[in-house]
Order: sequence, then structure tokens, then C-alpha cells
Amino acid sequence: MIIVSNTPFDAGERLNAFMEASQNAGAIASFIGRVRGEGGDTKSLYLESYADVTEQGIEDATKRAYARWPLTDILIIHRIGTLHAGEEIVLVATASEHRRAAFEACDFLMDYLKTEAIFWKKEITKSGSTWVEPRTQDYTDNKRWS
Amino acid sequence: MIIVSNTPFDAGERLNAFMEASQNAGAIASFIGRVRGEGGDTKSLYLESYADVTEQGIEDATKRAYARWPLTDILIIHRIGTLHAGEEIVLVATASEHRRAAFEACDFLMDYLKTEAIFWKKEITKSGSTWVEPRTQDYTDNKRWS
Amino acid sequence: MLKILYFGKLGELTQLREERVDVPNDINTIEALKSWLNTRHDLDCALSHPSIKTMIDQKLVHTNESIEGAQEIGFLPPVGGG
Amino acid sequence: MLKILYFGKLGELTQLREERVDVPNDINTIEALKSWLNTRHDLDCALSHPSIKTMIDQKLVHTNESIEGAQEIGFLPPVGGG
Repeated sequence: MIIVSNTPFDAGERLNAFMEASQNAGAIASFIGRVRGEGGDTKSLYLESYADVTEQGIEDATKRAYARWPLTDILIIHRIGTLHAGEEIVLVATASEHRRAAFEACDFLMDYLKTEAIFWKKEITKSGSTWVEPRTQDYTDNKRWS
Repeated sequence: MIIVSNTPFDAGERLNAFMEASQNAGAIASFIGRVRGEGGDTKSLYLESYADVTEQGIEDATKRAYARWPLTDILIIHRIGTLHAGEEIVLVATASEHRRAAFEACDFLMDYLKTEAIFWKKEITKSGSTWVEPRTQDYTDNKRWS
Repeated sequence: MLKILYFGKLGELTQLREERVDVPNDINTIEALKSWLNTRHDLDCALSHPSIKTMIDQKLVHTNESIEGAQEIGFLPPVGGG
Repeated sequence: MLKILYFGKLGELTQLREERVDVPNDINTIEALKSWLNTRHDLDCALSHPSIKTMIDQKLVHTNESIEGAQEIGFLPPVGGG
């Protein structure tokens, strides 16, 4: 399931529902990214997507994951709009019979989301705002899968 | 936090509480292992530990993880006793500022739990029961970190 | 009328996220359209920067393609979510 | 009295998970204790298998150590959880 939405979500609840729906998988890996709740300089994020283009791109990435690893299910939830400190940006969960497959597919999908998925991300702090681009490390991580 | 207990736990709820407690981490990786709810041959597990020795061993593994990766927090919950199909056996969650650190530490801790942690695991099916030992792949996975 | 979408920092530069424009007849390729829009919004060549990708009707284009028949053009700065 | 713990499949073979035993005076090393317990529970050398690890007072021992002064001996088949 792929959800790109400007509504906050409850990560634990979504993960439980995902597990409920994929009973035959013994291994579930997940990753949650969120806006850090930093001490002084409270930060918020603003995320943009390109409608169906964004979802189609994520869909294609999940197809590559299914082709590469023996997965029973994938869940990707990605927020858009304005996000405040402490809010979840992204949840990726992968279910498999095999621990390594679940871990690697989750890792792969996060690398896709960080570097290739059609999102734009602005960091807003008290001192101003900047559009964030992937770091060199993100691109390097993503190359591990090609 | 390390919990070895014969009481079932709610993975989503525990993960939410973990995230609540580690507000400054932007990246949370987790792994859940559970008893597969297989079609015909319903399986249950029986898990034994060696009291404080088991918890001390896990504690030492988390110290190695903290020394190796920049983590803000680790949660490990491991069931003992009798577990039925669909029940969670283990939850490992790692919180960090860095995605790779969270993923790798979670992966490392699961490898520890699979091959070195002081547990004994019996699989019970309609056709009988067997004590499960780590597979060759589990030992190979675990060697990645040494 | 051609629908133009400006994403991320481009939307800030143009101060609009999308617009519908009547493109002059002699503007019929991506590069020509970029130049025309750069001027129109006083963008100081922002659209012509090599990091900006273009989608015609939601498909990525890699060369200076014709915009004839296009309904929607999207200009995409470097992407990344998560 | 010495407390002996049999884990995993060893507990099934002995049909008990733990016991307290009066060890004869001439049984004063791990190997001697294993042999004595193998016989006592009709274990067909199960305790002497190289895969079985031993803990004296919850510390792993790697050689045929003395059990003098020990309170608790644990016999551990290959471990693994998760």
C-alpha cells in the first residue's frame, strides 16, 4: 500500500495494521523518519509532491523491490504539506519470510525515497528556510542497489 | 530498554512509546519477528532463557552497538514461554540521527539475537517438535560485524 | 493554454506553483520555453540550470524536445523525500 | 548441594529443567561431572557433546575447570532466539 498524504499518521497503529494484513510473514522490517524535535531552533518541514507522478514512481520502486526480494507485502506512507517537530515524515515497512530480505528491501526503499522519489522538502527554522537536497551520502547509499 | 518476558506485547504501541521517549532522533529502524500463521500445519514456539544471564548478554550487545554507531536509544523486547501463530517473538528498535546507523544497528542486534543470545527455541507442529538451532546463514550474517 | 508547474524552490522564485499560459507560436521547444519563462518571471536563468528536470505531460524528457501538443509542463529541481 | 540447570533439548532428555544434587567427592571437574550426570540420567553422552557449553555460576567456561566452590552449573545447547 502506498499513501502520500498531508494528514498526520500514527506509525505504531499503521504498523500493527500492516502486520495484521500479512499474517504469513515472520519478518517485518520498518523505518520511520520524522522531524527532529530539536532543543532551541524548532524546525518544521514543508513537503511538496507531483500528484500521481510521485505515487507512480513509488509504485515502480516497490515493483523493483518485489522483483529483487521475496516479499509478501510493502507499506509506504509519506507525508506532504507542513510538518512540525516530532511528526512522522515517512514510514516504510516490508514483510517477508526472511529477515535479510525484509531489512534490505526496507533499506532500498528508503534510499529510493531519499534520492529519487518526486518530493521537494523545505526546512523552516527561526533563522530562515532552505530547500533541502539529498546529501552525497544519500546518493552513495542509493548506488548500492544498482 | 531490554525486556525478556513471557507476556505478549503490542509491537505498534511499544514502538510509539519508544519514539515518544527519543524525541531527538530523526531515524527509527525496527524489526519484528513473529510466529508465522501458516495455513495447515499451525505452529507454536516454546522459548527458554537463562534468567539474568540472557539479559546481561543482550545488555552487552547493546553496549557494542552504542560504541559502534551514533545511537540515541535502543529497545529490545524478547518473548519467552509458549508463543502461538501470529504472536510477536521479538522487537528491536534503534533510534539515531542517521538513517544508516539506525538500520545497521538494528540489523546487528537481530544477528546477535539469532545466533548468540542465550535462548533456546522449540518449534511445535502437529507432527512433532524440534529444538531449532541457528541456520548457517544466521552465523554468516552475524560474522559481518566482526 | 499550456499548464506550467513550478516545484520546490522554483515555485518560490516564480511566486506561484502553477500557471496557465498562452505560449507564442515561435516558442516550440523546451529550451525556448525555459528562456521565455525565465524572462517572463525574471528568473535569472533558474529554469535553464542543468539540475532542473522537465516533464512533458508527466513524463521525464532528457533532450530539447518539442512542446507541440503538450498539455502540462513540469519543472523539477533536484528531488528527495524521506 | 549443587544446582544443575539443563537448557533446551537437555531439559527434555533429563525430563527436568533443574535439580539440586549431592556430588560425590571424587567428582571435582566439569568433565567428571558431565560423565556422572550422563550416567545418572541415562543421557548417552549428551552432556559430553562438543556443542554443549558450560557455565559455572553464570560464567562461561572453556576448559575442564574445577567445580570446587561452585553453586550453580548450567549446561547450554547451541543458543539462538529471535
